[in-house]
Parts: sequence; C-alpha cells; structure tokens
Amino acid sequence: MGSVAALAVAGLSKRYGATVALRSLTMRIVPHEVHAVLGENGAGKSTLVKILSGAVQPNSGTIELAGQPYAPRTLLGARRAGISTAFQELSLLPNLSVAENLLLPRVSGTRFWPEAAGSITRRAEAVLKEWAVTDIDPVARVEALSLAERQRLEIVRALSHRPRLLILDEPTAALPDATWLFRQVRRLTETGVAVLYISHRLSEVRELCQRATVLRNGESIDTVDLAGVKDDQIFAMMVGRAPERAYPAPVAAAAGAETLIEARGLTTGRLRDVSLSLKSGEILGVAALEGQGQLELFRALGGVGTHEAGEVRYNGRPVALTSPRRALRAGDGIAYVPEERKTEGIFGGLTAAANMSLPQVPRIARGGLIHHRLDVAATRTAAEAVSLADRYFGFRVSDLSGGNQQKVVLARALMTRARCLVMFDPTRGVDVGTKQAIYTMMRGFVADGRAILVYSSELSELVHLCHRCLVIYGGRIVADVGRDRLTEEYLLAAAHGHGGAAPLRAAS
Amino acid sequence: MSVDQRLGEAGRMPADTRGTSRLSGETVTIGVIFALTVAMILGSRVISPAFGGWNQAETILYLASFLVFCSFGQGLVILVRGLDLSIASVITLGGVLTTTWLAGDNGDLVFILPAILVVCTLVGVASGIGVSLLKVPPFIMTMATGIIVYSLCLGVTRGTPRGYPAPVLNDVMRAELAGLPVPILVLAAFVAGGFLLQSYSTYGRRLYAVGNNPAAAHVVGLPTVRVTIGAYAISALCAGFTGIMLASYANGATLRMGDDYLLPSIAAVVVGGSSILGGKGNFLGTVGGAILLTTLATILSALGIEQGWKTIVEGGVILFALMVLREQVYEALRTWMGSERR
Amino acid sequence: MSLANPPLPARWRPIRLLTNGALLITGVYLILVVIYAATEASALSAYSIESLLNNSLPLMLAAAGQTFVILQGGFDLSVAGVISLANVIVAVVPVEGPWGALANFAMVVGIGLAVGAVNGLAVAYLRIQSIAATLATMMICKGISLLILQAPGGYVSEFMAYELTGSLFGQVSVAALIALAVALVWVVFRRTNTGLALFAVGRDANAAALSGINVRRTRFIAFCWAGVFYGAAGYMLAAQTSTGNPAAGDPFLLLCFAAVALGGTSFSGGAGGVIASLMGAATLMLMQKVLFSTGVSSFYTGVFQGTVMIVAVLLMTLVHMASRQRRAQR
Amino acid sequence: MRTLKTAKTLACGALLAGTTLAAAGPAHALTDDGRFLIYLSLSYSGNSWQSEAANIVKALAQTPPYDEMVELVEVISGTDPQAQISDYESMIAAGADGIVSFPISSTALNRVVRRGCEEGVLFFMYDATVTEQCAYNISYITSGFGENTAQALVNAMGGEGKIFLSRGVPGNSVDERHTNGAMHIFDQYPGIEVVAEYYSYWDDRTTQQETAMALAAHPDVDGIWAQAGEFGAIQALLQADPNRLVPVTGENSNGFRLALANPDYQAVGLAGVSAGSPPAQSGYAFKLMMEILQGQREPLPVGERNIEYPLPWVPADAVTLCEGDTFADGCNAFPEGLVPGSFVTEVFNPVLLPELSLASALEGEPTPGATIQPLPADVVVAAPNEPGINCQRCEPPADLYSLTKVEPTVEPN
Repeated sequence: MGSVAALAVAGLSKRYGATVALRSLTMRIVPHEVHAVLGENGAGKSTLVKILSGAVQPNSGTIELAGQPYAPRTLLGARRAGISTAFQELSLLPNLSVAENLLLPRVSGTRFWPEAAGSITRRAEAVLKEWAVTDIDPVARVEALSLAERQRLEIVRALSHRPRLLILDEPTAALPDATWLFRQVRRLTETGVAVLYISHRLSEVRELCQRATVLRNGESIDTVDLAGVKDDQIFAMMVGRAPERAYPAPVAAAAGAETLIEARGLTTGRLRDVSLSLKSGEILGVAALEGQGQLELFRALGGVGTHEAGEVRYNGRPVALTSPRRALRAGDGIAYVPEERKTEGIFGGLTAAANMSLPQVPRIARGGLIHHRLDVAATRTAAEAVSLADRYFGFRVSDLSGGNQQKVVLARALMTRARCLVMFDPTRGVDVGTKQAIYTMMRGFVADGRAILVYSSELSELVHLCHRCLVIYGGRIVADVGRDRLTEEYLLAAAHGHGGAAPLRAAS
Repeated sequence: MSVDQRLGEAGRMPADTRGTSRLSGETVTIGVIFALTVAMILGSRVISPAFGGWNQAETILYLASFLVFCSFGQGLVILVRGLDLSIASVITLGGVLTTTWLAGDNGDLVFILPAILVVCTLVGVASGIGVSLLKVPPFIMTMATGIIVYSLCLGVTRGTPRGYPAPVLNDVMRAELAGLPVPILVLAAFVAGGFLLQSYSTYGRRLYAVGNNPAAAHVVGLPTVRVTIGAYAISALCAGFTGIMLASYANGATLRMGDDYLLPSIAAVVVGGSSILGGKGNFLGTVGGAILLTTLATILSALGIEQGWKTIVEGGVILFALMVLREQVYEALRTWMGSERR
Repeated sequence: MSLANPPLPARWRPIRLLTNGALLITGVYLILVVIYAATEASALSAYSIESLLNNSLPLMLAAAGQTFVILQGGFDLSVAGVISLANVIVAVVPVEGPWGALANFAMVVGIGLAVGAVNGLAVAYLRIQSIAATLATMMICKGISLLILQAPGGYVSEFMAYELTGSLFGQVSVAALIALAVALVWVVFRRTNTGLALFAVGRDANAAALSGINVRRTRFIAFCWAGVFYGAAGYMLAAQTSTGNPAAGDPFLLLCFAAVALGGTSFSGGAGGVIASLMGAATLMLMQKVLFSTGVSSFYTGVFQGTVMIVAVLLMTLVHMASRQRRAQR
Repeated sequence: MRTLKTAKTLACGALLAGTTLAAAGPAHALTDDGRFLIYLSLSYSGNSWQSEAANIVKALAQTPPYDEMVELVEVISGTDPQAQISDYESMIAAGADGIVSFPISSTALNRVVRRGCEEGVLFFMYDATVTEQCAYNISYITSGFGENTAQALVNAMGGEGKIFLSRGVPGNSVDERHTNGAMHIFDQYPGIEVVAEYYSYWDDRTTQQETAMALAAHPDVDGIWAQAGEFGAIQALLQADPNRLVPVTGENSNGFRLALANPDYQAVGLAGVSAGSPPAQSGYAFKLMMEILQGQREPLPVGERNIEYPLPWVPADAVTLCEGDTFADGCNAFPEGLVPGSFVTEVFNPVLLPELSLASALEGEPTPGATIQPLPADVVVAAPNEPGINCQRCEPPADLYSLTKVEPTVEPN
C-alpha cells in the first residue's frame, strides 16, 4: 500500500439537475489489484464509471491517476490517460462488424486512404487472438452475435487499449462462464495493471478481488479486505441494515395440483421437440447454457416468437400463441416477462404507474378517461407485491434505477392477471434488495394456485427457488430435476450435456 | 433526450424532482409558447395600431383553427413514430367532396358530412394498414396515398371541382355565438376534445405506449396494429374535417387547398415540443405551435418588407423559438434552481 | 466453455447481398428499364439515355446529400433552400469557361457547406430537432434566394450549360460520370473512420459515444456533406436548365426523401447508403418516363406513381423478409 | 464484404448502363393513320383556369375537321420543371408534330424546347411563356394587366387611400411583371399607400386567408389590387365587415364578376374591374398551330414569335349574364350555380374561337354542329419584348407600361 496508488479518488460528487447521484466518494486502488466496487443499483457505481471513463464530469472532488491529477473530458481523453472501460450496457454497434467495433473510433489506421478491409480484419483478428477469443469471426456483424459473445467483445475492446486501469462494469451479466474473463484479468494484473470490478455476484467478487469498496446512496461506506468479512456483513453495508436470509425455503407445491399448461413437441429455431407441463402452485425452473434454445421456448410460450411444430394446451384446451395478446387471452392467460428490459420491457417516457397499469387501462378508466390518480389506485397492490415504493409512481421510468425498472415490469406482468408467468432471467443485473423482492413476489404468486416458468442464468437462484427444474441442452430437455435432487452441481453437469450424471427423465 | 440525461443514475436522494420533471417540463414548454405568442401580439402594436387587441387575436385564432385541426392528427401520427404526408391531399379530398356531394344544397347535410368524413378516414386506414401491417415506411406510404388521393380528386373532378358547400356551412363560418365567431367556438371544443383524447383517454395512453416503445407494446399485448391504424385514421379524419371547414370558409374547393398545411402541420407539432421520433408530446403544445406560426404570419403580412425578408424573418423566428424551447434550456434552468435551493 | 454461435458462415453472405438496398433498388430500376424499352422505341438511344441522366442528376445529388443526414438519424429540409440558393447564385454570377465553371462550383459548395454547418451547429451542438431546425434554415435560404433573384432568370455560362450536360468523347455522359464519382466518393467515405462513425451514431448515439466516437462532430460533418451535395444539385440544375429560379428547390423537398426511402435507407438511421439513394432517385425520374411511354391517362398518373412506390417498397420488404426467414431457419 | 462490393459495382454499373448503346434517332412523321400527333402539356391541372384551358384545346381537337386530323395526347407534368423537361423529351422522342403547353418555367425549359425546334417540333406556349425564341408565345402578359388595373383602382379610390397588393407566386416572372406594372402607376400617386403586400398563389382560398390577415392589421383599407384569387379577397372583406366593401380589381373569376355586378355590394362600396388571364389563349394557340401545320399560314420568323392576346376588360357596368351555355350577345359571366365561383369566365372569344360553348370549357366537349373557323388572316399581334418573359437578352420598349384600357381620372402629382 505504500506505493503510488493506481487510482485515488477523494470527495467525488455528481449532480444531475436536482438529483444527487454521487455525494462523496473516496477510494484507492493500487497496481496489481482487482478492486471491487459493491453497492445496490442506484448507489452510484455507474456514475463513478461514467466519471472515470470521461463520459461525464464530476461537480467536485479530485481524482489522481498514478499520482497525476486526472480530469478526463472525453472518453478518448480517459483512454489516453490509461483508463478503459467495458460498459454494462454494452457500447457495441450492432450494425458494424466485430472488427470495426473492436477498433472504434479509429478503425482505419491509415491516413489518406481508408485501410483495406483485409488489413483491418487481420488487425482485429490479432487482437482477438491476443485475448484468447478464437470463436468470434471478425467479419461478422455484431447483431449476429449472442449476448455472451457481445459481452466478451466489449471486454476484449477494453483490454485491447492496454490500460493502466481497467474498469469492468458487470462484465459477467451475460457471461455464463467467467473462467475466460478471470484468466484475462489475472494476466493483466500480473503486468501491474489495476482493475476496478463491479458485479452483483459476490461469489465471483470473492474469487477475483482482494479488496472491495462499498457504496451506498452515493457515498463510499468503507473499503474492506474481502478475506476478512462475511457476505452478511457486506450486504449490511450495502443496504444499511441487516439482510434477510437470501433464500428462504420454498413452500412445497400443493399435492395433486392441476396442470395449467402443457406443451408437446415444440420445435423452433434451436428448439427440438420439447414437451413440458406447468402445474398450478409451481415454480418451474429452466437451466441451460447460453443459446441452447431456452429463449425460443420462452418466447414461443409468451407469444412473442413462433413455433414451427408442436402444440400447447392450456387447461386441457389447445391454444394458439401467435402473439403476446393471444397468449394473454389463452386459457387463464400467459404473461411474458422479456429478457431485455430496455428494448422490450419498459416505456421509458411513461410514468411508473402508467407502465404498470397499461394492461388494465380500459378497465380502470372512468368514462374512457384515465389519469395519474386512477393509475396509482389500480396499481398499488401490484406494486406492493414487488415492493416498489409509492414515491416512484409518478417518476418517468427511464429515470428509475435498473432494479426499480425491473420491479415495474414485473408489477405490470401481475397487472395482466394472467395465471401463468413466463419469466426470462428476471433478476439479471439487479441488486440484492430487488432480487429479494422478486423472489418474494414469485413465491406469493404461486402460493394461490398460479404458476411460473422461469429461466435464470444463476443456477443458485434456480436451486433455491424452484419446485422443479428442467435442463435444456442442444435444444432438447435433457433432465427434469425434482426438488429433492436440485443442486447446483447437478444442474451444471446436466447443462453441459453430461446426461450420464443423472438419469434422464422424460418430461411429465 | 441527451446522452447525459440517459446516463443519469438514479439515486434515493431526498431532493429528488424527477417525479414531477416530465409534467413540469411540458408545462414550461407550453407556457413559453403561449407567452411568446402573446408577447408577439402585444409587440405588434408597433406595426399597426389595429394590432395588439382582441380583434387581431380573433383573426389569428380563426385562421389558426384550420392548422390546429390537421395538426392534431399529424401529432398523433408523429406520436406513434410516423409522419403523415397525405394530409394535404386528404384536406383537398374533404373540400372537393364537400362541394361536389353537397352541391350547394342544405338538404342531406346530416348524411353527407359524415359520409365525407368516413371516406377520408378510409384513406387514413389504408395508410395505417400499409405502415403497420405491410411495414412500408410511413414516409413512403403516406406520400403514396397522398399522391393517389390527389390524382383521384384530379381525375374525378377533371381538374375543376364543381359546386358549393351547403350555404348553411358558409353561414356557420360567418356566424357568431355569444360574441364569438362560431369557428373559434368549434376550435375551443376541438382543442378540449383533442387534449382529452391524447392525454387522458385509454386510446391516448396506448398511443403513447406504442410510440414510446413499439416492441414493448407488442410484448405487453397491446393491439399495436390497431392503435397505429387508428392514429392514421384520426389524422385523415381531422384532415377531412379541415377540408370541410376550409371549403365552407372559402365557399368552394380547389385542388391545392391542402398544400399549405403539410409543412406547417409538422412544424406546429415540433415547435409545440413533440419529438419527431415519437412517444413524446402534448396537444396543447401543438395548439400553441399552430397559433404561434399563424401569429407570426399575420404580423409579417402587415410588415411592409420584401417577401424574401419576410421568409428570412419567419425562419429566423422559428429558429429562435426552437432554441428557447430546447429541453436543455429547461434542464439548465432546473439545475440552476436546484442549486439555488440548496 | 460457453457455447457461442458459430461465426457467420460464408453461405449467408449471398443472402445479405440480396437484402442490400442498392441491389434491390437497382433491380426495380432494371424492371422499369425493361418496361420503358418495351414501350418506347427510342428508349435506348444514346440521346434518350443522356437526357434522362441529365434530368435525373440533380435529384440524385440531392438524395445523396439527404442520405448523410438520414443515416445519422434525422431529416434535412434545407435541401429545398440550398438548391434554390445555389441555383440562383450560379445564374446571377456566371463565370465563363471551364475555370469559371469551377469557380461557380466552388461558390455553391461554399454555400452548401455554410448552410450545412449552420444546420449541424443547430442540431449537433444546440440539440434542436433536425426537422425543425432545417425547416427554419430552408426558409431563410429561400428568402435569400428571393432577395437575390425576384423572378426566374439570369444566365449560366456556356461551358456549364453545354459541356456539363453533354458527353465526353461523344460516348460517356458527363452526368453519368458525376453520378459514378459520387458513388465512388461514397464507397471510399463509408470506409473512413468518419463514415463508420456516421453509421454508428445513426444506430445508437449513446453506444457510439461510449465507443469513443465524437457524436456531435459526426452529426455536424453529416450535415456539411449534405449541404455540399445540395449545392452541387443546385449547380447541376442550373447547368441543365441554363437559368436560375428562386423556387427551383421546392420540387426536390419531398422527392429526395422518396428517393432515399426507395433506396431502402432506414429513416431511423444507421442503415442504408448513398448508392441506393442515387438509384432511388434515378428510379423516380425513370418512372416519369415510363408513365409517359405506357400512356397512363394523365389525370391518373398519380395513382400509378403512388402504387408503383408502394409496390416497389413492398417488393423489397418481401425479399428482405424471405431472406430473413431463410436465415432464421438455419 | 466482397459480395457487398460487387453489389455496389453492379449498382454503379446500372447508372452507366447503356450510355454507350446507340439506337436509331426518333422517327418524325405523322402518325400511322396520317394524323398530326399533338401533345397538350399542362403544368398543373388543379385549378379551374388550367383545366378550362386544357378543355378548350380538347374540345377544339374534337371539332370537325380537326377530329379527323389530330391525335391529341394530354400530359400533366405537375409543378416540377424537371418533370416537364422529361415529358417534353419523351414527346420529341415520340415524334410529336406540335406541343401546346403551359410552361412551368419561363427559362428552365429553353434547352429542351430548342432541341425540339431543331427536330421540327412546333412549340406553342399559352399564357405563361418561355424565353426561347423558337417557341411561339401566345400570351396576354404583355397586354398591361398590372398598369391598367392599377389605374382603374386609383380612379375608383379617387387617387388616395391605403391599398393591399394581393400578388401571385413569389419568384414568378408573371407576378413580377404584373406587380411592376401596377407599381409604375401607384408610384405616381403619393396619396396611395401600399400597407400590405402578400402572395396568394393565384388561389381563392389563400387570397381569402392572406387578406383576412392583412385586414387584421389594416381594417381601414381603401382598396385591393389583386391578381387571380380576387374572389377570395371579396370573401375576406365580407367576413370582416359585411357593410363595408372597398374597390377591388382582379382577374376573371365568375364569382368576382357576379360580385362586381351585385347592386347590394356596390351600395356598400364595391367597385372595380375584372381583367387578366383568359383560358381562351390555349384555344387560340392551338388553332394557330394547326393552321401553320396544315400550311394555311406561314411560320413566323424566329424572333417574331411572341404574340399578344388582348387583355379582357370588364368593369362593373359591363358585366352581362349569359342566358344559356353559349356565348351570345357579348355576355361575359354565368349565373350563380351554373359554374363554381372560381370558374374563370374568359373562355370564349367570338372572333378567335367561335366554335366553343360552356360545355367545351367545363368538360372538353365539342359544340354540336360547330366546325373549325379559320382565324382572321391578320390576327397576329406582335407582343413587345419583355426581358425574362418572352426574351432573354433584350430591351423592353420605352412605353412598356403605357395605359391601353383606362384613362386616369385623377391626375397624378
């Protein structure tokens, strides 16, 4: 600690209009260190990232980079000073190629005439290879990549600028497997680079990082040696109170529950001949590695995608799930909670209350007219179910934090009054408090005879939450795991196609 | 929306004004537009002693009413991320049908007027189907329907629209009720109705949702296709209504009667604070925009300067108004007030 | 360990080629050429082709300029104003000879650049909505044009009027060469860093900013390019009509948007290209010829024009969807 | 990437496609059945004036013996000069014998017109003109509409008062000519004050709105000098105050003429004169062209092809209602209801166009029983040079704005 700090931040604050995003932040990162920044959504982590990467300027406070004062005004300025960032909201351009994205903003390295495409590709290929990415074609357009591939690309881009300080903001949100990332990070720190690491996954943080700075309400609470503190202590620092137990035991599903949804032989995209049944009172989990067809399955059931073959019955009667609207009206209703909050979930310009009331607007309107007070009255129960605080009702949703946005999306799913929820990774990128709220909501939802089908990229979540869990590999269901044998190891093995690890059971 | 705003991280802060930001932001815009308008009217007394009074305001409101009618529909279409270039032709269609079908007769007014509006609405439905179901870009679709409708008007009238609107229509345009010209009363009712429809009706709510995020609207199960078609249908309906009013006002129809309303209708919507990218806007702002533009035209016409200078001044004033009405100006104001409070 | 998608297989690329806007609109154009050639005996005569190209060039240039602005995600109505202004300037200050033509060209480019810079400032730095800001600059330009020339008139130098609308070596139409040059400029430009930035900003300004792209500068440059092309359009219009007209730009306003849209360039930005817009403009002008040669009743030409526009776009959408479907099925 | 490049190359190629192809030049002759191939090229069929002018030509082409001699094709080019250039090119390529046209621009069409002339095509422009000397311009523009109506207005106002100028289309040479003529007169009277000047695009509805705006600023206006669209000015005056009309001069709409002759209106102050652009010019142009084509008349030498059409001049007391649908006894307006208010009345000319009836102007129908009468031998009246109107680099005569229809009753100061 005696050496010059790679990064030293003191008394940093940032206001947006009358909103204070960072109040007073002080922290120190030394070379060779992987330093975690922990905090709930809205604690100020992203603002810190934006300031350090030059996207916004702080109102007060000082930053020193390797002993030199540092006040970047642009992203390129930050890069020149030696800071590069892999952003949480992936800053890739889908309409450009992998190579172009990698080399932005100076794709063409020549001065008077654009560099030949082949030469650009070769340079990009070299970069990818340097960071041990060999399965991404530099010529491919980014929109053709999976989310996990994009995430890796974002990280490689940050790595490739040879930073003195690397910022990784939720780098594993879409990475099913962090091994590659950790290897690269360690390679980097060996050369003396410091890494600022932001993640909601405490287990990862413990594996990779040495120290952590905890933020709450825009203030740095403390910097701790991770080895010396327990999870509960960290959570307490993050939320400012003692945490509830992370995963209360699930309530057992009522015996003899009726079958609500029965799918037979669904085939679409990667999905091959999948059959499943969802019973009342049940949280049915789906585990799979990235891109095994789970997305197609969920979208087909939600009416967002189509399926080429197969049949879905609801309460025993066949239903056509050709649109989300049809799905909502099929049987007792299927409501889909989409994977991409920003593009398919929220209406950023509408208030939280208006977002939530949308499915019921015709019913809650008086004489065809509707206003904020009616919205609030109608959505209060649903908001309580996801623990969304009343004072957010009048906020524009785009002004809310990611966790609260997700709560709004879930409350809206409740507002549809559908009996079945089909949720794709509902806790991705949300903080611990929100996760708790979501778990509580899910349990409450199925307690009175409704049902949930949920996919999650976090196996621990499935293990603790579900009554039963399906594992999909290569487009097929390879395991149907009951509550009694539900462990992370078991799911992981099955998800990698090691069918031998468990007796393969046909879907009931 | 500025990058900075989007990057804004939410916090659980005590001095939080986000909840009221949207409403007051719009209110400020609308307030500024009307304030500008009133200032211009009062200031114009310098130009002519007859200006600056109620008579001038009355003339302005009267003439602005046509623009307000068609801008409402334009605003709805823009709200759902579209653009309606067919309104010029549909205004013409409304006017031509008014003179040819009524042919100067009061008799079947109660049947024919709705019939005209239905025909116009159908044009909008066609545009809406093209845009929402066939996925033709709104620009091309409405431009094409506009060209087609215009061409049909041309062919059917063989170039000369015949007849007169019913005399009673022309009388209505000149009548006064409680000391106010009837068209201004119609305007007031229209603005009230339009405002309720856009901001407080279930349909309006759905329009905002579809305009804000079409993909999310689809996932939520909103009838996005119907909502979109509805916007184009209402736009055509309003254009048809504008055509009827114009034909009644001018006591006859011409085939280019709608041309003057296409760009101004878009300008009124945008000056009124709506985003051309959809999902954001308020009808009262549009009304303010329409009145502002008409006021400007009225004052300029009284100014004894060359047409070139008039056009330059008009463009300059619009540019100035846009600069004043920028969201950033309001944001800066908010920041300043926020820091003052502290 | 993650099972990523395999890289884009080479097999897909022909499909991507099919969905390329430039090729689709070229297909539509060729269909119209066939109809035109079948209905008009002299359609393929050297003179017909040359005059068609001459006639199409101003719109093609205007559409090319508009494409820059639309790609970065906006509208530019000032096209009508700049064309009028450039047209009037050339006719009021004609300079004889090839150097004169060059001098005139420098003037209009300067004017276009200036107006484009004003637009760029207003949109990129003052953050005014492009459609509104450019509406204002359009009006101002039209006003200035009217002050310079109250009625159509003025002269255009002999060199401009004849050499620029003629043929080189009696074989290759100058208009075609200019169009080709524009296409080449585009092919090079879109591979430059600014060109890529244009696509990036149009698709997602936020992500572009986080990728280190100077968003404002990119938008500003797009408007400048657009202005230059409008100036060139006004210049070629003057060459073709041999005169100035203060209202010369008006017909271009909607047509150039139609041309861009026909070329398949997305109005939400980030997808499309100048070559497609050039072909879109050429298609619109060819349509006028086809309507004439097929003898569509003059009152109802609009019905056919409108229908052809919709059908052309639908055709392109269909091909696009079909190729998507095949891609999805894989 | 490579395939994309190919696409571009292909697209570029298409731009050039066929520039090196060569085929036979356009055939130039009568059509197969021995008729003259005549094109009627309109700029903008969309107001009464344009369609009446077109209908007159269509009616004449169906009147014996022309019905056996002429194949008439109507083409509408919209408002875009580029479109009209394209259409002219097509007509020349199709082997036109003659083109009767309302030109969209006085200058932009020159090049294609000159080329047409070289191919032997006769160009007859009506109303609007081109400055290319090989084309025939048949127009009233040079006949002094502006100065004569301005003098009439000054007379009606007693030489002083505030006036509005309701002009046509900004940047248009015709509008420019008319206004210059009018200002030549107004400038001689210091008592005349132009308080508002606005453009009405020769349209009734626009005139009405623009006049209403001007009236808001100047309710005490004493007279309105208007180009086409004048009926809208009357409507705006009536709307503002039904009991106060002022002298209005304007063009030839039926509504205006009826208003001028209306004693109730006269009682509250309406006076004025109806003059301006007659649609009948098109018929005259067409007949003149046919006579030249048939060899009945020698082509005029290039440089002398600007022909003046006489200015219609109908003061209030001269308005006479037509009894039937033919032109008889010098009548010059139709009863309300027979035609729309915007109908332009000057569709007949007993000397030049005795073949026409109301149906000719409204529907393009020939008059039953009528046959084409030859034009009087000495009919052609040369129009004076007007730079930018009918010639490019030329000097206007010194007495360009001399009065022809009216004498000043108030002495200019």
